[in-house]
Amino acid sequence: MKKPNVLVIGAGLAGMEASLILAEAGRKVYLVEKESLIGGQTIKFEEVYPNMECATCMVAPKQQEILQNENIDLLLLSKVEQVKGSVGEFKVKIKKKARYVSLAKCIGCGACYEPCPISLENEFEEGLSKKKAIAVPCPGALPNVPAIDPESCLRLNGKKKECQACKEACMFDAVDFSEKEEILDLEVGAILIATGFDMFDVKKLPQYSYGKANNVYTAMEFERLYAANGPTEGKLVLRDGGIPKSIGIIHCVGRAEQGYCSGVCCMYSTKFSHFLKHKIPEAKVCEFHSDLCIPGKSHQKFYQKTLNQGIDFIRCEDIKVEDKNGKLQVNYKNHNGGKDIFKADMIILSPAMTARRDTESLAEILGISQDKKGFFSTQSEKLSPVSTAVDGIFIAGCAEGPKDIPNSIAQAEAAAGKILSILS
Amino acid sequence: MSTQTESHKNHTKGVIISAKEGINKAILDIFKKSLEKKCFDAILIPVRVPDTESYAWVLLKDQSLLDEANPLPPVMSVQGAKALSSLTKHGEMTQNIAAILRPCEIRAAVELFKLKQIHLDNISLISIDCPGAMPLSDYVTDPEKYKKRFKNVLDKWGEDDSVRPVCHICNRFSLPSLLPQKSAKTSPAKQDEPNLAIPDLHIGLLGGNKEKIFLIPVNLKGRKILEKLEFKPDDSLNLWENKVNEVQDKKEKRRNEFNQELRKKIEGQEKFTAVFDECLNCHNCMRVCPICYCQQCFFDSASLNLSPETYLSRAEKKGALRFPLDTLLFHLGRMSHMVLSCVSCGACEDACPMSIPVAQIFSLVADQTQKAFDYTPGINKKEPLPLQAFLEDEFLEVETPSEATTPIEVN
Amino acid sequence: MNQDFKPNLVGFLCNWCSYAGADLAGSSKLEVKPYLSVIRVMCSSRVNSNLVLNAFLWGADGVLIAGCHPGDCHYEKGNYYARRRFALIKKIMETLNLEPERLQLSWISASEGKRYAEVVNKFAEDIIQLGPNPFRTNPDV
Amino acid sequence: MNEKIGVYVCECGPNISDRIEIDRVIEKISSVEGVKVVKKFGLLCSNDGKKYLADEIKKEELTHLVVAACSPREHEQTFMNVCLEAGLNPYLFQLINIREQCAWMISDKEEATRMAIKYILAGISRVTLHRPLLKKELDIISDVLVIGGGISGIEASLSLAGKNRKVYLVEKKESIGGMVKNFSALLPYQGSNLAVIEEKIKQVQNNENIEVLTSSEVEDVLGFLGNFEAVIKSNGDGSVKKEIKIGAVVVATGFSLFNLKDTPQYGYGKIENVLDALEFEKMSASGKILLKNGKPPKSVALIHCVGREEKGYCSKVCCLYSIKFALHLQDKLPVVDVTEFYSDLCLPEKADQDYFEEAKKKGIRFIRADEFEVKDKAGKISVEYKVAGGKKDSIAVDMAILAPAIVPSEDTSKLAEILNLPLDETGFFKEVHEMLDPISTPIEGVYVAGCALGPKNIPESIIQSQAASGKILSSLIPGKKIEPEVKVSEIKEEFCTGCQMCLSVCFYGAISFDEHKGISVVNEAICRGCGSCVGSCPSGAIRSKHFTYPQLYREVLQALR
Repeated sequence: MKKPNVLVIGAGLAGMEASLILAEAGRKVYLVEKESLIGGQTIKFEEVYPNMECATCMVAPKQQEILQNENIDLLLLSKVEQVKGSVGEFKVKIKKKARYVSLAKCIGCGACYEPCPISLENEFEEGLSKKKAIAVPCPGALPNVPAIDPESCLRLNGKKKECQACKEACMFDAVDFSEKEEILDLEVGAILIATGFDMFDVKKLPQYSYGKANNVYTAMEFERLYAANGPTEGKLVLRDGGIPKSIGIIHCVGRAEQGYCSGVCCMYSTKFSHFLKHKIPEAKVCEFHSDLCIPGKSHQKFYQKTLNQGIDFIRCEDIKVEDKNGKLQVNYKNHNGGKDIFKADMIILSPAMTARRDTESLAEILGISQDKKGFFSTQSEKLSPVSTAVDGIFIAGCAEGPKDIPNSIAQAEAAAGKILSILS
Repeated sequence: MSTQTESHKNHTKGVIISAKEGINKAILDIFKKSLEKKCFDAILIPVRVPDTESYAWVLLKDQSLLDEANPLPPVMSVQGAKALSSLTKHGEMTQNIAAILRPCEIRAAVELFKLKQIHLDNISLISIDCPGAMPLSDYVTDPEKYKKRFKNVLDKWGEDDSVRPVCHICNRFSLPSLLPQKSAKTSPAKQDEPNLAIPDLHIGLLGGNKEKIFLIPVNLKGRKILEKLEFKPDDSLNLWENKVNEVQDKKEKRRNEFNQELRKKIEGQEKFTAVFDECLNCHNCMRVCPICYCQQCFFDSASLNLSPETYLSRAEKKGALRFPLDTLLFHLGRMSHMVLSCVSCGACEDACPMSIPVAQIFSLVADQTQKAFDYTPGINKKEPLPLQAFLEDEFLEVETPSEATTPIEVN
Repeated sequence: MNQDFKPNLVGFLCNWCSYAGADLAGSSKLEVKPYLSVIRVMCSSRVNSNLVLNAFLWGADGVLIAGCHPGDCHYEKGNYYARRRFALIKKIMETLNLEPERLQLSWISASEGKRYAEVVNKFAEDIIQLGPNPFRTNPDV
Repeated sequence: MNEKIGVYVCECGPNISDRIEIDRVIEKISSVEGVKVVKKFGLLCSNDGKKYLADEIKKEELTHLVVAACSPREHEQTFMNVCLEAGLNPYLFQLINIREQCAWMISDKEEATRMAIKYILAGISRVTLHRPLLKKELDIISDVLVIGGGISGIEASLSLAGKNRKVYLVEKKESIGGMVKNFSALLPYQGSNLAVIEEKIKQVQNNENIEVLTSSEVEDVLGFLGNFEAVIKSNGDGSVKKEIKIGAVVVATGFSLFNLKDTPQYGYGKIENVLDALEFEKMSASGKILLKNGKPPKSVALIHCVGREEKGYCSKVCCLYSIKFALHLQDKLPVVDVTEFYSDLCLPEKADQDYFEEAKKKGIRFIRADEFEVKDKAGKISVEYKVAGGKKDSIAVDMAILAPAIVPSEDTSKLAEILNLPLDETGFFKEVHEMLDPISTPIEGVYVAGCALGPKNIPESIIQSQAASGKILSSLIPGKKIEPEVKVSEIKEEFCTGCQMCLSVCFYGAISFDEHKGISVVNEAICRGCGSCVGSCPSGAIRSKHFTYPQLYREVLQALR
């Protein structure tokens, strides 16, 4: 009997883990990723708590496996357009955008970047650096093959039809402007949603002065700021070029608005302090939190360790960040109701994890429901936490709600397990 | 030193035995009695080889043969731990054996135990205050002379420098240095429990100025043995204790000075090479070393099996190449393999036909490396060997810092 | 100091972190001094005194051991053992004053291409300052 | 020497050819003994390139292949596959990294070329020492042993059992169901009613592929992924012993509660109507929430985080089940005043906070406090506490319910010894990798799920069980063989002295000691080939295939040319 194939949506940590397990079991896996690279959010992190391991080192071997495994058909720059049928016989339409660079021919030498006349904001780097219209998002990105951004490429957006600087620079004839977007029709037995999360848009909360004050950063921006393969190669320099001596880290940004605790912010904020104190010993680091949510057997230990490094943890509310002509100031109400201030030259905001913006459209396509927080909803009340109301469609990772890495991995493995058992 | 006396105050009472007819006699009488009383079924002890001046380890069952035995011979012909290992490597003793060993031999035995080269079950280890041994090479030239001289060694405890240099600077010649100590990085295995103590009994000679000897029960087993021998271990042993401390302090001091001098003599590539210039690559040092337990030494260049061509190219680069090869590789390699367990027993130096101060050098390196690993070989059976264990935050200094690890200066 | 002295450096790099870091240095086109010969091992714990001493006595002007940062080992604990083994060799060399500076241990992660370049270049400079390994020309070894 | 070594230099377009004088390299190499051909090619990893290589291997009848191109991390596998196609053992091949290591790192062409030559010479002298390695295939047993009959064990058994996979479910107690059986209810969004669990228990009992062994304990487990042997002791009836063969093991031994005797200040065991969470679950499950005197409580205090400080971690679930208790009390009792005392509210999941808000709306009082003293004041319970800011305060209640920390179940350490698994400093089982591999252990094929790994809620436990099933279902497919790593360690018996250094440094338990021969033995099915044992062996009795001393020495010697 022919084993049905599986569609995995999202090539982040959860999607990769599930794909590898399914592939090992001999299943054909279509791994759909909307970006031009794999690895999801995790590869943006320099270190992960609580053991401060290098995320790249952790994930790179898995990425390599994904790229080399014959059972895994990796579809980059792709989106699920339509899903019909039912468990065992889903019919799926995938729209695969053109990359304009051949994965087969390109060897990732990067000769094409430099001659490209266009540079644009690098979203992967949270806009902290620019990239060319043809580029990989960061050094070490996998697959190590650039993609052309059709909106900004002069040739593709028609502003300068004759431009082919990159094509000329490429010795492998890997650049192909004629490449067209494709529609793929797949037949799969089961579908796994592993589309991950977005971060709460802190611009919605003017009280934190994000975007107005220069040195207010989001957590993701800071992750890239201290990544060795990031825009500053791990150097801690502020937008204004200075080195921070007094840093405030603000928890629960957007918690009230979202109506839930994201479960990971306390820990990654603590990770930031730990790193800052190590990097700039004389720096003053202060964490502003409401309830400390540090579940799990090893997390409090890490918190204690960081606390002992001389970090201030302040329980407070009504936090406001002001830009007093260049100098930042945190105003807050302390636990016995008194007003207090903290002067800082850098502020890091730890925003809530939210459902991806495209959750609704995907939910519609898949015919499954969202919970009231906007995430995909599972059959948790039936004690089947990775299954959806639709037979054969499963969810793993932060698509189902905020989660840390091990829980995402476990969910991915669980979903793979369910798929293997229903399709065997 | 102070901590040592501390830890061993709990059990410093013992038996004072008169030695009017000489120390040997006194000790041997105890062993005879212990065989009669069936404390032990046999005794492992050095015995003079008939009609020669050399000594061999003998497993004695017949007490009459004890008369030829010598618990403290003037030379160390074979390291006791090696004898014990050949006796028990392949299985535990089925009968009760007593082995009388010098402190360095006991410690070597414990290291071999950790290296699974020795079984200590049913074996009572009995340590003895050790004044040191005569250099084998000297002794064989004129045994009589050196036996006499050895008497002087016993009189002027620690002062007569005719003993082997490593003995002359030995700071682990008595019981206190055999007892587990509280350690800086106290790992559970390093707790100071008297019953972790290795020797069951200790024979104290210091402070008895040859008229009496001291029998000291070190742990429960030791006490039981004394009971069987109908000894009451309640004499106070201040005499012995004070003398031990006195000699100890002297020797510590001497050891430091000596090692500083030695270091000057051998340090640096040039001097170090020169020291081993005379090495014949006979590898005797390795063969007699109690800690070198390998069937074949990795540094018998055989294991490198390089092609002649590579030697030619080396000769080409250097202009010349000395054979037999890899002398330094052998010594440094052997050092890197055993020095953390080295007990400075001096067997290697005794065995060197070219009298290279190999024991002195190894002992010096042993001091430094063992300090770095906070490890004293041969004291605690439960403590893992340094290369079997690790701590997550240690030796941070050995990693060469670089930008990523060094904090940035804020002006 | 001899200006045109080109040191022979041997580098044992673990496959998972440090070798990847080296690759990243390359693909980022960072300038690295051309003296280090990289030898790939699966884990820094494969390296021991047998390898290091041979390299050193055969005339290597410097030996670099690089592995995953403590806690990151692909094999969980390997680099902790590697560190102890290295510490022992280093201590021996220090005690005998056999130019311990010629031995170096560095933790380099897969994302630290820049750091790889730094480490290797710094090491090369230090060794050039130090001059050739005397054992190079010592017929006794 | 009758090798026929083929050396192929990849130009990698301009990437190598622009920065290295390939022709000089070729000239230098061709004279080397054993080298039959030296050629360059535009792009060897391209399809043309691969075909070209394969043809060359056949045409030139090469015995060894050296490719000088990019990093092994890029294309080692690619070229190994080429070797396979061309009928050359892929381990008789060496990839030399002259792109990342030379061309891209060294701007001076002269120097880059010099280093490239070094590397290639090293590769050639190394490759001649390579031995052909063959992939082994091992038959597997697909049956599974599940230890622990709680919700995790039940879930694992159900998702694993199938027509060609039998599951042995071993439970210490006389019936399965575990802790959950005592619960009055579950959180609404975590499996609203207990019927779901009773249903699962029934399914287990009715599944002919699941053999439930109650009043039983695991006595011994030996082996490796696909081939374990276990001894089960059924001490219910005069300790009968049963030997089973299984391919994998799932440990789901659950948790127990922090011993409240260690925190006397809470008055547990001394003061009437001071209960622990489990006692209250039972009480409310029985439907009779009554004080010792038979009357319903009018005021109840719920105290969180009991033992948290002692254990040093947050147990995650206490806040939520305490809220559950509060709502339950309100629901079941006509008039009751409920106060929750907490240190930090831990509501980490998306629906948790709503649940908390609901409780607040319904008038449950929440007080952040610490330094509790629970005292008996004239038949009433007085809870004294300190609020933030240091102010002392107290209330009098009829009943106090303590939420003790979740701790490892009693026989965790015993089982750890039997299975040779590590525990972490909290006493729970230790994951092989806390982040990336949260349910695996150093012993491949042995997995841990649920609270045996640490505090967890029910959905999480179920997820972990399904995760373990996922790993097993994908690695142990009935009839399929497994292929262990080939670049493993092997021990030369004649050199091994039995010091067992290697045992102590092997993280995966791949090395065992053969008492009879007095030597160490490597189990190639377990070994991952890190070589730590090789590094630890003073006698050089262990060699790591493909990374042997002679092979590495060759590389060193070339480096020193």
